[in-house]
Amino acid sequence: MDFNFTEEQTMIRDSLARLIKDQYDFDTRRKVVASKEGWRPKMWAQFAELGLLAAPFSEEDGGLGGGPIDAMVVMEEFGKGLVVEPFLQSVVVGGGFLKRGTEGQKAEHLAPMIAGERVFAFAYAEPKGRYNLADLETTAKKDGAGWKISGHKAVVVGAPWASHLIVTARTAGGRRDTKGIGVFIVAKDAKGVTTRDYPTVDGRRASEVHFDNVSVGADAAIGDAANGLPLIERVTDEAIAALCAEACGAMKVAQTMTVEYSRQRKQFGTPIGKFQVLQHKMVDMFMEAEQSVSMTYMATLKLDEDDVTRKKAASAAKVRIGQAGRFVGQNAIQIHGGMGMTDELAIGHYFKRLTIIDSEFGNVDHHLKRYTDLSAADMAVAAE
Amino acid sequence: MDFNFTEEQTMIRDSLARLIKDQYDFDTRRKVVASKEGWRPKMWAQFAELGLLAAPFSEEDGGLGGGPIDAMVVMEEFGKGLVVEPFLQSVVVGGGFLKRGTEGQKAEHLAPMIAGERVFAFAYAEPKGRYNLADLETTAKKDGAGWKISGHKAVVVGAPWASHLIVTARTAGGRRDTKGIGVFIVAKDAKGVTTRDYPTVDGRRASEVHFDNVSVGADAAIGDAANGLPLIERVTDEAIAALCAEACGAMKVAQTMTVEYSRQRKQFGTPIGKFQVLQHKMVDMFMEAEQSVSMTYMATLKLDEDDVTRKKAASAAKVRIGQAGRFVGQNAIQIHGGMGMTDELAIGHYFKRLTIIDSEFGNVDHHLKRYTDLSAADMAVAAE
Amino acid sequence: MNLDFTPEENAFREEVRAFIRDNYPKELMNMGTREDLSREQFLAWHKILGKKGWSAVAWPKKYGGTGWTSTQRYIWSEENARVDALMPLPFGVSMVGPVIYTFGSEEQKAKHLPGILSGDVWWAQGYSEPGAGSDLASLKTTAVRDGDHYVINGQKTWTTLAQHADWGFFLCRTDPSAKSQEGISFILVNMKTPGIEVRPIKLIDGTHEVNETWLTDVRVPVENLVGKENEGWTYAKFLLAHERSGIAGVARSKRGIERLRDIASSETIDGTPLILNGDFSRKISQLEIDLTALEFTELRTLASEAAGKGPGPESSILKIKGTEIQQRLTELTLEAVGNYGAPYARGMDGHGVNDFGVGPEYSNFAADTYFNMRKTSIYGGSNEIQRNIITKMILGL
Amino acid sequence: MNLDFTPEENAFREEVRAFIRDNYPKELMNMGTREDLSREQFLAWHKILGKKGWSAVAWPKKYGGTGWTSTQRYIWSEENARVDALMPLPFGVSMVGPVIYTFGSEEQKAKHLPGILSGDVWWAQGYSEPGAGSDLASLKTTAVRDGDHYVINGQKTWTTLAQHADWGFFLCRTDPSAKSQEGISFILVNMKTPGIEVRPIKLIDGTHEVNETWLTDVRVPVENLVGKENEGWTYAKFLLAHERSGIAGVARSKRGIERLRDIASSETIDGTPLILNGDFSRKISQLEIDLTALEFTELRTLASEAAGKGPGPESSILKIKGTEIQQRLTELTLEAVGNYGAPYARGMDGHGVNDFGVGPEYSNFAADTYFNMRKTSIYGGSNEIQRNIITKMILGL
Repeated sequence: MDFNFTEEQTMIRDSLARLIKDQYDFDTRRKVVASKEGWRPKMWAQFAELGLLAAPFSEEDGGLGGGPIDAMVVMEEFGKGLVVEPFLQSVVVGGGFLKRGTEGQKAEHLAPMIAGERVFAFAYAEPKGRYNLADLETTAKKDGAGWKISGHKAVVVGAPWASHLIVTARTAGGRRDTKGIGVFIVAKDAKGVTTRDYPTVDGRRASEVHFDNVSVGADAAIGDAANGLPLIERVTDEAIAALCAEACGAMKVAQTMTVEYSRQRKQFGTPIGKFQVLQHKMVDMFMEAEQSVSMTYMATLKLDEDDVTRKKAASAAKVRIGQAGRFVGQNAIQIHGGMGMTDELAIGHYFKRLTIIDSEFGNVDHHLKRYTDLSAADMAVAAE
Repeated sequence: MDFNFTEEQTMIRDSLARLIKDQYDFDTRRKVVASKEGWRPKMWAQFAELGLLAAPFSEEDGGLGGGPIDAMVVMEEFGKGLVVEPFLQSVVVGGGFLKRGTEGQKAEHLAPMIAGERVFAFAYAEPKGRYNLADLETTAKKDGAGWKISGHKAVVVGAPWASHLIVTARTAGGRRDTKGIGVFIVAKDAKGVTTRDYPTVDGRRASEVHFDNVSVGADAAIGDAANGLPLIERVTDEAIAALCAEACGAMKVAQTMTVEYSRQRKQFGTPIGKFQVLQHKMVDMFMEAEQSVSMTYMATLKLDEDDVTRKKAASAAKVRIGQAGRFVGQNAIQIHGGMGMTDELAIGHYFKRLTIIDSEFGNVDHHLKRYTDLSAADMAVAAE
Repeated sequence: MNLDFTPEENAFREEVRAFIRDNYPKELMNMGTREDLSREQFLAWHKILGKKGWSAVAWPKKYGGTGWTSTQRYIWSEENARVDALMPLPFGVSMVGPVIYTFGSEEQKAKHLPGILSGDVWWAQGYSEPGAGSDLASLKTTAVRDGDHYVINGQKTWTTLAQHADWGFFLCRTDPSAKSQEGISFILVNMKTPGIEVRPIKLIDGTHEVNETWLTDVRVPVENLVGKENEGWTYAKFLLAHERSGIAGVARSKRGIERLRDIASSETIDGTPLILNGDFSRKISQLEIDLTALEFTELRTLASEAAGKGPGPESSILKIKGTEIQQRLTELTLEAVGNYGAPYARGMDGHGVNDFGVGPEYSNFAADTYFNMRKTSIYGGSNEIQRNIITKMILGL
Repeated sequence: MNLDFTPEENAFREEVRAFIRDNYPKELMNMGTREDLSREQFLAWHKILGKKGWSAVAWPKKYGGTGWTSTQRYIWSEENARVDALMPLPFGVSMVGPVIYTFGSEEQKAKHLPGILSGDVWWAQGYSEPGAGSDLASLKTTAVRDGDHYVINGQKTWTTLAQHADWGFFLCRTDPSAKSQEGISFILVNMKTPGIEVRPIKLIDGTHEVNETWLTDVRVPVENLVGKENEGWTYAKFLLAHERSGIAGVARSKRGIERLRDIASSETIDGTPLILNGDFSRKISQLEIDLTALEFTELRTLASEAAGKGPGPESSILKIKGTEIQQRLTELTLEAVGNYGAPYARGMDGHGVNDFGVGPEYSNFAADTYFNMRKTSIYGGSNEIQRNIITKMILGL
């Protein structure tokens, strides 16, 4: 057992932290978020230059030979800086699918993604599907060698910035069947793709994406178009681990910011950090953040174990971090008092990001149920 | 709307409080609980003399013309004094069934119960039935004009002190059917009744009761032997309201005892009641107790409304009070520190009683589900 | 003890229900938790009630109030909650009004009460200052006597909706040598007076609900002093206790639970309505049970108030539990809408409901409302302060 | 970063698993949370381990410990938890032992360490005093030098299982003029010395687990002083940090969850196993998830300790979360057994398991264990004290 980072990972972390400190201070972020674009393509280019986008990929795939731990390191720093650029969407999810694609797909998509030239977003959720990855009304119908895709994908985070979308669609079977699901690469400028772009409450951009008989070639399908759910679940669990790392970064900052604020802010002539009730709340915030880090390590380190172990680990982490994020966020605001409610302080933005993280890729209830169902299946197997 | 007690109710409360203060102090209770009998029949006679056992019955039934509010008043004082005598079992439950019986049953059973000469216990739970009142393996088979009862009733509280049992049994249908359930009066000395008596962790006595082809007459059946569940539910809801009142009494004492202790007990040279964290915990205990009182009033005042309203009210109260009792009990011990763990202080005994109250007549989970199911049924009706 | 309404009370309910049905502006139904409305929208119902004589339900009749019993007021708030009515704002009717008719001069009563009742005059609250928050006694704004005027200098914050205000009531230090809670006065200020600047504070939900108010050499006639100089703290405490007593928000939360049930009936999870999902429906049940406990605690408090006791420290319980429930309600609502909690309605063009066409209409402000409601455990004396009050006043520690 | 065990570690696991399987007393399996066992039962496994050289897993090799790495110790506790083994009591091995080999004289090491290792000598802890609790520095027991002896007078409380003790370690005030935490000494006392009286304290679960210990003119040779006179506070703090580090109890709680799952598989609700009930199974899941978080927090702590840092304030987290989980586990177990939580096993004749024939065997001590485990958030420095420690040492407030 080993909980140390490699030298490369430490280097990535330190140089990214420096970059964010220099070029991603809170005021700059506010301006970017309020801008027409909502992100900085130049920042993305810098991330690429720094090797971040290559970090979690093997050398054969054009990466730096890292893996999920490297993604974790990046995402934690993103969380600390409230970075909005789509590392999760393009690198973790997009890259996660592409690295399991054909050599042709890697050459066409993965290499430019790593170079920062192509940006991916993940169009999986649907208006009525909630958090069930298999609850799909979007269809992909065989059309000669290729496919025709139709449907409506909801809240596709990062889509306004993306050149390409990874789209899940039903190729066979009924709605919510676990079989008959495919994964497709679709260029956003393909004929029949329309998007309605909008900001999200946590400072990012997303789109409603409509596919109207969008034609793609045979090479657009990643993996088994008749049984893509296992791959989708795997990549989604990787995304969950990365998202948990982002939450850890955000929680750590929210917690230390709150302690700092409590040191300076006086009430009744005393710094509020001297009030025992607030002290113990901040201790609880600290413990929640620490346990979230533990869970993120756990889930990340178990990504390559068998399916059930991986799924349980990811769900356990998402549950714990959803709860911790809510606790840390709400109490950070409470201890900041009225100031915590203002747009001008950073703390409210950490709170908002932590709130939305819980709903991404399934909330606490969803993952508590998933964990429980998997445990029951486990027990049934053990009992046989 | 009126939240005042009548003069009679105030008188009952005051004289009962005085009696408990004089003859039911904590040391006396400990001795009684540790004695061979485990209760004081003489105390019971005094309760009868005081009119407590008659209080909740109409004058036609030989009572004092009161109702559930009077039972509530008595039970709250019982809770304050940790009184073990079976008012709930004999008066609220026994009397609750009997007053809905025939005139003959009232004459034979209710009058001597009110006089304190007959004592009833409620044999309803079964080893595998958990909190489902209809989950019965005990059977009552037609035998001429009468019945033959067989089965095993679990944790029949007060049975060692009872002369008679109220027994629920299946007269038709399968296990857990809601129809086909009867309610029977069985003398404890009837042939075929065997009991295994034991103490409970909260200082009372209970029995495992086995019925082996016990013969009873036709007049043993209360109400409709083919469809007794509605009556059982009604009386059980009355018992729940009374039990909630007992819990309120226990919580109030536990809460004020804890405040008192925190005033006297010093740590680091300061009374621990000066530590803000403990202050706020005690505030929360106070609020829990207050809300429990509110819920007890609510449930008691709604006992005579329609079935769904009554059931929802009883379940809501039981949920809230189960949670409050746990919170108050656990924190009372925590704030008392090591002393709270000792048998010699009263506080631990309040904690134990509050713990067991949650499991009587269905715990928090059971009643939260019951409430939810009833709400769903309500909504379905409203939607029609 | 009983829960029965008298025939008169039942008739009263019919009367107010009919009045609301016939008079409440249709276009303002179910907007009760929105904070970014126009002045006209905010005042519409208030003005209608003012004409009817129902705008000040807790005031004595002699000052233009309804003189209703606590049961009537309970019925009134229940009936308004049925349409999620935009009730009269608290600053005039619930806050400064009772201070004026209790402690003010006859001239002040004659001048100010009619505008409060009619809804023609919008009031702002000038209590909090930067760096003070729940600790009102530390305030720094000064009012210095200069002939027939006070000259006020200082800065107030969290002046809710002061962008619309005609008048404000301000706590100012008139005796700088006095101890923290003494030497404070309660002064009425025309917001159009030169030297007042109201600057918006943007909140995390994107609304402009509160402001900073800067006062620079603001000259106010001495007759605008309420009660006695240097005794403003007494009036301030009186006001705060009144403010807390309405804060439980039971009727509104009941309506909120109904709305949540509607949402959970529309949303699906694995093809079945969310409301039929055990986890979620039990969370609603728990919330409703907690609300019932609060409701009956409030009813008991009202009964003891009706029996002659004024709003006491028990109102702190209502504040704590009421706000916890309101917060939990918005939290569950956000949870119910799933992925569509993320789109930021206020960040898009236009501010009407769902004019941006993303997700079901009920999802549009779910996140913003959740964010906004975090304020409730902070303002009006934070919930920590309320617990301190109970510690002292009830537990006696 | 990785979670892999080395081949050596896997071999180690096989070795200890086999040793436990072959040597752990069968009649003591699954008794790990019972508190009313005989001296022989308590010591049985300790003595077997003593012979094997495995009784002191955290001690350095040179003092007779195993010298195992933190990973080996982790494996060791996991394997013991599989049979819910009655581990060596902490008073000798985890508490006084490390103090003696770190601060004691060569004579003290030679005299006391062997008996601690072998399990032949039972130690008692004399820290707490009536009215002191978590505030150890306020202690009043005095040790007055009289020639070659200290004469000890005072009263200790919560001396766990002192009814069996051969030796005790006591904190005594040797300089009455010193400030609260100074002037305290750490003294070893033979419990057979005249003037010592051990009186049982009955706990709410009916057990006799703790005692009051009265010391009246107890004469103890000066060579029983550990380290320097008046510096006992240093050793006491050292001991407390060591005590906390084992307190997470992860392996034991894992076993407890397994046992809870077994119980919930036997119990039925409306005819189906309780374990298939959504509400209950999700509570188990939540507990298991919280335990996983604790486990990985402990692993991270162990890793940083292995990297050279001693047990620091992080151990307070393990104490708080570990005890919360243990308490929640017993709470859920009591909930699982339903009506059969009420019968009071210890109140009946005889103390064997289920010799009173009421309810399933697993229900017999469910309530008592729940009651008993409330102590865990009180002892070893209450969880409030632990939060104070984190406030100071980590948050720096």
